[in-house]
Order: sequence, then structure tokens, then C-alpha cells
Amino acid sequence: KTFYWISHGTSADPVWTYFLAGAQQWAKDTGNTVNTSFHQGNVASHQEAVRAAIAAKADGIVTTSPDPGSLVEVAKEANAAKIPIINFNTPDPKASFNAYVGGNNVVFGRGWAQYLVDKGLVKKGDFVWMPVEIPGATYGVQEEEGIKSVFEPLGITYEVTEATLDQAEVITRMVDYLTANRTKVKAIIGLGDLVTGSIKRVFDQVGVKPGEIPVVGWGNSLDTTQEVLNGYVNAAQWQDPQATSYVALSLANMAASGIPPGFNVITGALYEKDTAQLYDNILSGK
Amino acid sequence: MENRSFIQRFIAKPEFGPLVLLIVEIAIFWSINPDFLSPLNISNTLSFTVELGLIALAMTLLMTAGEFDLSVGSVFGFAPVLMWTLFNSGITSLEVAFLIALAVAALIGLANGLFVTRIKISSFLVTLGMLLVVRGVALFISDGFPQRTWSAGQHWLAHVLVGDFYVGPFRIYMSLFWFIGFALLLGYVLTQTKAGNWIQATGGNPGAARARGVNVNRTKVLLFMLSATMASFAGVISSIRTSAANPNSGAGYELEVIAMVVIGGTALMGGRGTIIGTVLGVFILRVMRNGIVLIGVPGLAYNIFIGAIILGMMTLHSVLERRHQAGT
Amino acid sequence: MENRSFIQRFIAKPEFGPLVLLIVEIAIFWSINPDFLSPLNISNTLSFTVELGLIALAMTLLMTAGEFDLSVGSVFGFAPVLMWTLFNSGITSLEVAFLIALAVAALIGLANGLFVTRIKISSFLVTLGMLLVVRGVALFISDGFPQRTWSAGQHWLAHVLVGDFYVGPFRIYMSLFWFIGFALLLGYVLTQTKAGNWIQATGGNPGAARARGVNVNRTKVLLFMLSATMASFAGVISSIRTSAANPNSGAGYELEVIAMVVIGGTALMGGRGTIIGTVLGVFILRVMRNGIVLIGVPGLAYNIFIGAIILGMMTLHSVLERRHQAGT
Amino acid sequence: MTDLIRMERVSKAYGKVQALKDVDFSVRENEIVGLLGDNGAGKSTLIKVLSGAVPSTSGDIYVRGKKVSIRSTTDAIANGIETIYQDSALVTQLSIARNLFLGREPVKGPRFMNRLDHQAMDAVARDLLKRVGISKNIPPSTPVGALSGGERQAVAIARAMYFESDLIILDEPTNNLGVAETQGVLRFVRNARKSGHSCIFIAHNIHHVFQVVDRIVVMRGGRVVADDINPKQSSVEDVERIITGMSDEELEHALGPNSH
Amino acid sequence: MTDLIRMERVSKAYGKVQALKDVDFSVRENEIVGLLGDNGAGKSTLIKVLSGAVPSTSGDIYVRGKKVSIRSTTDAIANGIETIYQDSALVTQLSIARNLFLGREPVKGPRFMNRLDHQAMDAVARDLLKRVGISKNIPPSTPVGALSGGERQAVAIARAMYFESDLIILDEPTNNLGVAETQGVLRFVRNARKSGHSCIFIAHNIHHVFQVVDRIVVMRGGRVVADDINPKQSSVEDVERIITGMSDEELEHALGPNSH
Ligand SMILES: Nc1ncnc2c1ncn2[C@@H]1O[C@H](COP(=O)(O)OP(=O)(O)OP(=O)(O)O)[C@@H](O)[C@H]1O
Ligand SMILES: Nc1ncnc2c1ncn2[C@@H]1O[C@H](COP(=O)(O)OP(=O)(O)OP(=O)(O)O)[C@@H](O)[C@H]1O
Ligand SMILES: [Mg+2]
Ligand SMILES: [Mg+2]
Repeated sequence: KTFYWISHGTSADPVWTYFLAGAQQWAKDTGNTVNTSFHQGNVASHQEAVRAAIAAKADGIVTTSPDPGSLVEVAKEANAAKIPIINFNTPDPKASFNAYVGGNNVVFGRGWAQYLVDKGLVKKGDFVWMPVEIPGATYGVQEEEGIKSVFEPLGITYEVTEATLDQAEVITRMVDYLTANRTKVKAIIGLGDLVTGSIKRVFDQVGVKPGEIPVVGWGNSLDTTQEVLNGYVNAAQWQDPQATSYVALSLANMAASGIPPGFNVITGALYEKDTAQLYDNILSGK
Repeated sequence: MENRSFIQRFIAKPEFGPLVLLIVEIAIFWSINPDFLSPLNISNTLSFTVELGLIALAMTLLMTAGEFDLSVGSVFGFAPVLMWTLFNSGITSLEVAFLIALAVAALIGLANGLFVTRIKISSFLVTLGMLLVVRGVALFISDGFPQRTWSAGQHWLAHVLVGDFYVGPFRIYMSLFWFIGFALLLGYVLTQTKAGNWIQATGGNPGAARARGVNVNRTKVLLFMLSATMASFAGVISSIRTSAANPNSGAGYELEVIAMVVIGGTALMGGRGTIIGTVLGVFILRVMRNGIVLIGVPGLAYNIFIGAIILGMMTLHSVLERRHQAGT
Repeated sequence: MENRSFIQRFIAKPEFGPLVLLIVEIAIFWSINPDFLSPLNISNTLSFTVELGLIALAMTLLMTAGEFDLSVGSVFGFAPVLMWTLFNSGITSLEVAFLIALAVAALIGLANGLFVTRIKISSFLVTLGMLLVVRGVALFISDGFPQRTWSAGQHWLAHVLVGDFYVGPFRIYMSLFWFIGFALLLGYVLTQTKAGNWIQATGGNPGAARARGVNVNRTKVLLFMLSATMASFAGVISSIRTSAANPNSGAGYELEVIAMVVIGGTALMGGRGTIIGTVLGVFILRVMRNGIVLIGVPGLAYNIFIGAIILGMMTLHSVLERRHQAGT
Repeated sequence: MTDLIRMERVSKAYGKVQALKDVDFSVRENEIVGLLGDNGAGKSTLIKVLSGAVPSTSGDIYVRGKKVSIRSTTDAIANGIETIYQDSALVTQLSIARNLFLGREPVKGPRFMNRLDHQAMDAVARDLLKRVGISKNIPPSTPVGALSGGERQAVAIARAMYFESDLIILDEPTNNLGVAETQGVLRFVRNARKSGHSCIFIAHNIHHVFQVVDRIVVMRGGRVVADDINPKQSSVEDVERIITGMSDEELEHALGPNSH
Repeated sequence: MTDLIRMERVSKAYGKVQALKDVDFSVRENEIVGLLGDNGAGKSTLIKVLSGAVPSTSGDIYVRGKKVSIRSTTDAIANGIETIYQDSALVTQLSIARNLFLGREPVKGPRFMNRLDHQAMDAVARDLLKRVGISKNIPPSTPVGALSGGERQAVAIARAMYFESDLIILDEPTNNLGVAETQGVLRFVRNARKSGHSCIFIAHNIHHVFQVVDRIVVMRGGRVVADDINPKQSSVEDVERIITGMSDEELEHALGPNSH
């Protein structure tokens, strides 16, 4: 059978490589064909890819949602063509997907903010810095929504800055920002995997000691698991990227065989130093 | 030189190369996956094609006049954000917001044009700077949040711009008609009108054109305005069709659009341009992107194919050109 | 024309404009935030500057010869991925992997050069195609995964390329010396050697150069190879410094590098180039990016400022140029 | 006979280079004036001022006795002054017909359609090419880039001919031209006078100038040094002497076979 | 006297255009040959074949009786053939000195340093400029773009002079030149012969050709139609007639004042 795995992510964003690995693993384990594509957040090209899959009479489609509402139409088209379409990574309840597998970015964002508040790391009047690779990309926006709902009532301010997807540029921009605002920044939330994974290099360059500024954020990369283990990052969010892809494809396969999935699968866990080793092992393939 | 048969004359046309390329390309994809020519896939390809195509049409005239515009991608992203921000915040009606988006884009084009013609900075730097400014403004006014476009579905403007209907098994978007309309209009302007003559002269030999009383600067400024306005128009169409106005959309379109125009046979340095060629160039690149997904090229190898095909096609193009030159 | 004082001659130099821009820029940032000139910030700025700077140096020669290279950004990302993949998978030692990365980059440059000179496709399209192919290959061989580079820290190659040490309060990276070395070397080549004369003639009037026995094609091919090799070298340096070899790194560098070269005073169309100008151009752009963050511009407005400053500086540049021309 | 054009005390400086110094120059109606002078004498600059290509630094221009201000090519054309530049300024990518009418294209149909009248353009172009002596049957749709140097010059001349300007300025029109083509240009100049036009004719080949002009004006170092030489009463050698500003012996010496 | 250069049955086609048809052409040692012909006669093509700029379609070339193959400019230079092209091929952005030595720059210091010998270049350039008759004190570091047309031509000529080639080819070197500059070029040609070189001299101004050459060759439509005209025994009019291929009456008519 042939399945299409369509992602709005960037092929170079580390976390997506783990999602992709899950899809490839599934293809190998089941012997089915999985055609994969990345659309760098481009809604139009994403829609085009889903429609191409429908046109190619795919046995099943698993797709992320580049923007809430953007796949309402194409999901209907897939339903009409009787092709199972499973949503993963970014939910969109408005579209008629057969099921959803993944986390919830708004909840993650709320979780990070709440963690900082509960542990007494930030208080009223404090300023939190939130670097993100691409401002305006869905994940960051939804996370910001969750964070806002916690911080605003408490009078905690924050700023989102652009870090880009280029590793060297990420470090440079974060170093510049931290150099300029070192005294002001009371905590950092890394809204993406690349920025959170760069914290160690930024701290080392600016001369900030691990733990001096509390950090929470995404944790789906080896860089971050190491940072948690070494005390640079206080807590990081695990999204089960490989499992998400694997399960989503399994659901699609199941639906293709005539068993409609009647449930969503929610993934994700916030880990600290004590449990970080587990994820470090997963990511380094141990 | 004059007694050549129709076929010979046809082969000598600059549009012949791109046409052969397009046919070869379609044949290859079709032979690998017959679904490639299914009505559904054709409808699909057409819908997105026209949005980049609209920009490419305007860019053809601008490049014929010897300049190019790197800021079209960010105007494409900015215009719908502006329009929906104005509308969603209840400041104006959708129609007025639409007109404001077009007008602001025209002003951006005006600024590009004035920098290039008055201050005499190369269009590369001017439009690169403008790209950053416009993209930044889009992010800033939207705070990075995409604008909701739900409410557009039933609005008459949405119907006129992107309404769809079925012709037999084909789902046709209104935007296709806009593309055809503009292709005819700009093709007419470039080849049949006085303005077209001025555009070609401006790109071919600005000094000579100026000496004959052609207002070279005004011609360039107007074309910069056209290109920005068209990018804005395309952006609005795209935002309604995809139900999303994201400040980041359109990133990287500038290079793709310029590639379309050049593959179609318009000279990179100005003086010679062809709308028919651009239409072919638009299809060559879009069909390629669609076909590659359809025949199941692995996601990560996607770029390799796009790049290799651009190189391969340009080589073929260049071989065809040379053969034709040797024959006259 | 000959009795001008030293100052007048200095003002007439093409590097005068960029120099004034850089001084003005530094003065403004410093007056707003004195930390701008703190040792920490200066060390930081220098570290990344040199990586882009190395590419800009090679690009200066290439642009002087009348061509440019859009694929440098993807070679920058590709080379370290290749090197670390070879090393991490245990196929070769780090030294050999490093040499292979440089050699493959040289081959990429060779391919660019041959497409441009033999098949006579414009360098815009050739290197755009190559950009996509190389980026695609980087993604494909790495499967999209960034390569680990931790283990490099203690290797002698890492020390030679990016080892750092303190000079007083300044943290200096070895890469700065590479940059200074290449700037001197390429500056010498461009202005003092026979090869430099050929490069300028190739860009200025290829027909005339060819008629005098200058091997125009070979000159261009070699410069394409230089530019790709230098991009690969810079990519390796960057990967060791940032401890990451990410297949996507370097995206968009091509435009920034070209902007650096042009701001420095090298002609976009070839024939005239200046290494000193490029060094100034490199600092102008990097200092700008650093300064803007440092003086506390809102995060989302970052691009607005970068774009506006590019436009503003080019305007100033153009005014300075014009004043100088009127004076001779 | 009244003066068609009169320039009074016209000066022009390019930065520090004083290309024209207080030049007085006039062309009468129905007169062909030869403008001679060595390289850099200021000939091209003088006619550029007249044709609006560069602004003068000071001085006045009168057309038929009325003072005019010529700030741009369009002003000059409006005053009936048509110029054929030294580097015959054609757009190589455009067809012969399109070049002929560039800037003043005939339009047909409703005005807003802005539609070129290709038929009219082609017909006129075909006729003009014949009149300037191009006997080969070159279609008017041929791009100028495909023409030989002489043919290009002919196209530029055809343009001036068609628009029937009062004053036609030819800056070195016979450079690069062979014997037959040169005769075509000279014939054109004679025809122009016959049909009531005036001409300024610049050429380094004094023999050509002598064949057609009514009066010779010589410039040297940005000044007019002689402005009423009658070619019927002077010899080529006399004029050469005035152009170079050398005495008889000096010239003899310079022209001698083995001087160094 | 032996032939320095002999071309036998040389043909050249550009696509369908037959620019040279079975041309036999030779230059003896120490001889100045004038090559005449109307636009498109094939003069430039002939010398481009000789100088390696374009390959011939067929035919042989002999240098001092030895058959050679000239496939590139470098081959021609190695055979002692130096060409000054019609559109004097200089790089405007480079200085006079750099243009003079382009392609054969003197190098000083260790070889791998590839270092230009600026001092030597400047000294030679200064001397050469004087010898070709540029009296103004122009520094050799001036970019060629800042020179007048005549001065540029002089630089190109100085280049041929310096490299002392056996055969110097000048394609319309006197175009655009004034009286004084033209005399400079003619003087240079005479000097070249005096010091033992041969020259091919192409010009549309037959008067200039008559002043210097030993022998005139005329081309028409890609063929050599006359190849041993002695300028001392023929008149300008005779040669014009051969160039255009017209009979006496036809020529009379074409040159007549009011012919149309
Ligand atoms: N755009 C310019 N900028 C600076 N100087 C100039 C410019 N154009 C001409 N000049 C100078 O002005 C003087 C007169 O030039 P002009 O072109 O009028 O001479 P000309 O008589 O036409 O010479 P030629 O016979 O070589 O065409 C020369 O010294 C020339 O160098
Ligand atoms: N590169 C080319 N491609 C095609 N045809 C050419 C090319 N160069 C020259 N020709 C043609 O070859 C013929 C001879 O040209 P050539 O330049 O040798 O003439 P010429 O005698 O030098 O004329 P002129 O006096 O105008 O310089 C002409 O018909 C010309 O159009
Ligand atoms: Mg002149
Ligand atoms: Mg010729």
C-alpha cells in the first residue's frame, strides 16, 4: 500500500528529522511505501501536496496542519475520495480528519509558563525572553497563546525574537540579544527545538553559568537532552516525534483496511534532569 | 532568411525551447504515473500555478525593462496580512481593505522605483532592502500571528477572486481567469503597444531611448509599481484560497519567479521579453514541483530534483538556442 | 588631476564611502549603548563575521570577473555535513574528511564554472540550480539529521581552525587569523598580480581580454572553484565553532554575501572590485545586525531595521559617490 | 536669410573640464553647416547642448529669433531639432520599424488601447530604407542587432529624414561607412537641403565635408576659431591648418613622410 | 622578397553567410598593405581569421613559407601577428599600463608570487604614450575609460608597437580620429615599416590609405577583386570604382550632386 506523509515542517528542523525517522521505520517494519514531503510552512504547497496524494489515489494520508483551518477543504475532498486522512503533530478540530495523533501546543506553552511560576523562577514584573526560529509559524504562535494565558494575569512580560533556522545565525542572534539584555532577562522559554538546543553554546559564549538563568522549552533533540543533563535547561518538553509518526501511519493503515479509528492519541511529557537520560538514549539510538 | 517554411519560423521563435521542455516534462511524468494527467491533478496544479504566475507576468515586463524585484515574495505575504488585519479589527469593509492593500503595495513599488531611478542604487540592493522591511512590517503588525480569514468564504470578493466551479470533471478556480486575463493583457501591452515599445527600449538601450524622448525613469517606476501591485493581488488571492494570511508566506518566491521568467526566454539583462515564454516557464516549474511529489520522489530529495531539472532544462534550452542560431 | 592633496586622493577612493558608513554606524550604536564596544561584544561580533567574510572575499574576485554564485550558502551547509558524516561513520580520519569536503566543494565550483562557460547559461540560473541540488544532497545524505561534532573539540584541526584564546579581555578565535590571511592574500592577488589583472579584464571586457590571449573561461572556472571551496572552508569552521553540522545552515547567506560585496564598492556587473571594500562591507552588515539587537529594537521589528538601514546606507553611499564624481 | 538657430555665448563645463567656452554659433534656414575640429574640440558637446542631451552651463539659444530653453531631448524635438548621434543610438533588440518610430510611435484605434500601427510603421520603414539607399530587401521587422554598421547608420538617418525636422544634426555619420554607403549619406544631406531643411554635419573626413556643405565652422579647444569658411574658396589643406592650429611649416612637418 | 604571410583559398561561412570565398592573400616582409572594400566586403573577417579570433572554414595559412595552424589569439601572437581591432578592444576599467600589457604582463620576484612589475609597466607606458604622439601628460595609471576616443586608439597602437610583432594589423585605426591624431597613426605605420615590420592597414578613408601603403588589395562580396594596385600609379577615383564595382558612368551618377 502507498501512504503519503505530509509535513508543514522544515526538513532541517531537528525535530522533524525524528518525525521522519518514525515514518521511515514504519515503512520498513510494515513493507508499505511511504512518500514523504516537507513544505516549510507554505500552506499553498502543503494543500497542493495533499491534493496530489488524493489525485494519486493514495491508500492513506497522514498530514500535519500548517495553519488552523487551512486543510478544511482538502480534508473534505479526501473524505469524499474515501481516502483515510490522519492528522498529526498540530491539531485542527475544525477539519474532518479521521483522527489526531500528537500533542497540543497551547497546552505545552501553558505548561512551560506554569512550570516557571510554580517553581518560583519568575514573579510579577519579571521579563521572559522567548526566542523562536520563525516568528509567525504555527507552533510558536500556539505556544505563545498558552504562555500568555498564564503570564498576563500575573503581570509577567515577555518578548518573542526571531532566531532563524540557521544554526550559526541562531547562536549569533541569541548571543547578541543576551549580551544586550542579560540583566533584564529573568527566564528563557525556547519556543522551538533549535533555539532550546542552542542554549549551551549561547551561555558559554556570553559567559552565563548553567542554571544562572532558568530555561524551559522544547526537548526533542540530543542537544537539549544533554543541556538538561548538564543543568543548562531546567525542563524540556518531549513530543514523542518518532512514535507520533509511527502511530499516525498505523492508524492510517488500519483505516485503509476498513477499521475506522474512533479516538485521538495525545502525546508529550515535560522532563527534568532525573528522566532526561531516557530521552537521550532514545535520540542517540541506544 | 525570408523563404523559410512555417515550421522553420516556428522553431526559430524564442518560445520554442521552453515549449519543447514543457512537453518533454509532461510526457515523462505522465509515463511514470498516469494519474498525473487526471482531472483532479490538473485542477490542482492550475490553482496554485496562477498565483506565482501572476507575479511572473508582471516581473516579465519589469525584467524586459532591465530591472528586477526581489521584494515580491514579501509583498505577497504582507498584503493579505494588512488586508485581513484591517478587516478583522473592524476598521473597514473587506472591499476597502482590499483596495488599501493594493494601494500600499503600489506605494512600495513606487519607493522601489524611486530608489532605483533617482538615487541610482542597483535594483538588487533596493529590493533586497525592501524585502526585509516589508517582511518585518508584516510580522510587526500581525505580532507574528496569522490573520483569520474565515469570514471571507461567502463574500462576493472571495467569489470573484477565487470562487471555484466544475467544468466537467475539472475544478476551475476564478483565479485562473485572472491569470489568463492578465497574460493576454500584458502580452498585448508588451508586443502591440507603444508602451511595450518603450519598455523594450528602456531595457535594451536606456541611453538611446532617453535620447528619443522616452521617459525611461517613469517607465521603470510604473513597472515596479505594477510588479508590487500584482504580488499583492496574488497574495490576497492565495490567502482567500488557502484560508490563511500568514506573515511568512511568500518567502523565497522571488527566486522562483525570476527563474520562471528566465526559463521562459526573457533576457536577464533586459531588452528582450516574452509573455508566452513566461507562461510556459511558469508551467514548467509548477508542473515539475507537482510531478515530483506525484511520482513519489522522497521528500528530502525533492530539492535535488528541482535543481537538477533546472540545470538540465537550461542546458537543453541553450543547445536548442545554439542550433537555431547556427541555422540563420 | 595630479596635484591633489593626500586627503583629496583618499576621498576619491571607492573605499571611502563604505569607510564613512562603517564609522557613522559604529558611532551611532556606541552612543546609544556604550556596551556596544565592550570586549565581550566585540569578540562575539568578530567570531561570526569572519565566516561570512571568508565567502565574501572569494565572491569579490568572482564578481569582479563578472559572475556571481548563489550556491555558496548551500555549500556552506553541505561541506560540514559531508565531513562529519564521513568522520562519524568511521570511514576516514577527520583530516581526510576535511580534505574530501574541500575537494567536493571544488568539484561543485568546477561544475558551476563549466555550465557557465561551456554551455553559456547565466550564472544566476546555474548557481540557483546548484543551490537546490547541493542543499538537497546535504539533506539526503544526512537524512535531515544534524551531525554530531562534539568530538572535534580536542582535535588539532579544531584548534587550528577555530581554537580561541584571550588577548586581554578579548576572546579571539583562530578563524579571525584565517580571515585576515585570506583578505591579505586575495587583496594581493587582485591588485598586485598578473592573475588579478586577468580577473579584472575578464569582468570588464571579456571580448578584449580573450583577444589579448587571456583565458577568460579558465579564469572564471577557477574563481567558481575558489568561491565554492571557500564556502566549504567557512562552513567547516562554523560547524566546529557552533558544534553543529546542520544540513540547513547557510540558507540565505548568498544574498547577504552579495550585499556585503556590493556595499563595499565592487561592481555588480564586473570589472571593478575591491577587497578592502568587501572587508568594510562585511563589517558594515555584521555590525548592523549586532548593533540593532544591542540597542534594543523590538524582536519582531528586526528585519524592518535591517532593510531600512541597507536602503539608507546605499543612499548615503550613492550621495558620496556622486559628490566625488562631480569633483573630478 | 534669417538665422534658424542662433547660440550665443554658450559655455559648458564637465566638472573641471571646460568643453565649451563662450561659443557663438548659428545655422541659417536651408543651409548645411560643416562643423570641424580635432578630437575633444567640443563638437559633440555643442550639439548635445543644442539637442537637449546635456544642459549648458551658461548662454542663450534662439530658434527663428525667439529665445528658447532646451532642457531635454523632448524640448529639442518640439523645436524641430533632430539629432543623429555619433554612436548611432539604436536599440539593437528592437526591429528596424520600432527603432524608426521610437518615442513617436503611430497609434491606431481608440486612444486608451495605445495600439501600435504596425502596418503604417512597416510601410514607412520599407519606403525609407529604399530612399536612404539600402537596396538589399531587408524586412522592417529585422532586429537592428542583425544589421551591419553601415546599415545601422542608414536606419538612424532614415529616422531624421522621416520626421522632417527643421534642423538635422549628423554627428560623424560617415564613420565606418564604405564608399557606397557614404555616398548614400551625402546624397541624403543634399536632398535635405533641396527640400528646405538645414543641417549640421560633423565629420573628421574633410573630403566628405567639402562635398556637401555651404559653410564650414571650425572649433578648437572649446572655442569657435573660424566660422565662415566657404568650401568653394578654400582648400582642404587650409582648413586642416585651421583645425590643428599649426602654421604652414608645422603642418608640412607633421605630414612629412619620416617625421618623428 | 619572400612572403611573410600567405593565405591560400581561405573561406569562412557564418551560418549561411559566406563572408570569405576562396581568398588568396599575402603580405611580404617590410611591406604595408592597404585592405579596402565596402561594408560587409569581408575585410574584418579576413583579418580575424589571420589573428585567430575566428576559425576559417577551409584554406591554409603560411608564415614565412611554413604552414601554420592558427586556432586562437595566442597562436597568432606566437606567430608574430598583432591585431588592433576595429572597436579598439580595451578594458575601460583598467589603467593604461594594465591594458598595454594585458595578456603578457611582466612579472617580478619569485615566479609563484605572480607579481606585476608595476614600475617597469609604468615606465614603458609613459615612453610609449609619448612615442605615439600623446603630448598631454597622462599618468599611466589613468583608467582607459577616462580617455577620449583618439587617445584610446593611441593606446591600442602603442601596444602593437611595443610588442614588436612581425605583422601589425590595423582595422580602421583612423576612424573617429581628428587630423592630428590621424597623422600620429600614419606616422606610426611609416615608422613600423622603417624598423622592419609589415602592416595590414584597413580604412574607409582612401586618402589615408594612399598616404602610407605600398600596395592596395580590394575585396568585394567576400572575394579579392584586385590585389596589386600601386598607389603611386593609381588615382583615388580608380580605386573607388574597383571597390564599388561600378562602371565609370554609374560612379559618376552616384557621386553627382542631385542624383536620387
Ligand atoms: N561626459 C563627460 N564628462 C567629462 N568630460 C567630458 C564628457 N564628455 C566630453 N567631455 C570632455 O569634453 C571635451 C569635448 O568633448 P567632445 O565630445 O565635445 O569633443 P568632440 O569635438 O566631439 O571630439 P571627437 O571628435 O573625438 O568626437 C573633451 O575634452 C572631453 O574629454
Ligand atoms: N559574427 C557574425 N555572424 C554572422 N555574420 C557575420 C558575423 N560577422 C560578420 N558577418 C557577416 O560577414 C560579412 C563580412 O563581414 P566583415 O565584418 O568581415 O565586413 P567588413 O569588410 O569588415 O565590413 P566593415 O567595413 O563594415 O567593417 C558581412 O555580411 C557580415 O554581416
Ligand atoms: Mg564627438
Ligand atoms: Mg570591418
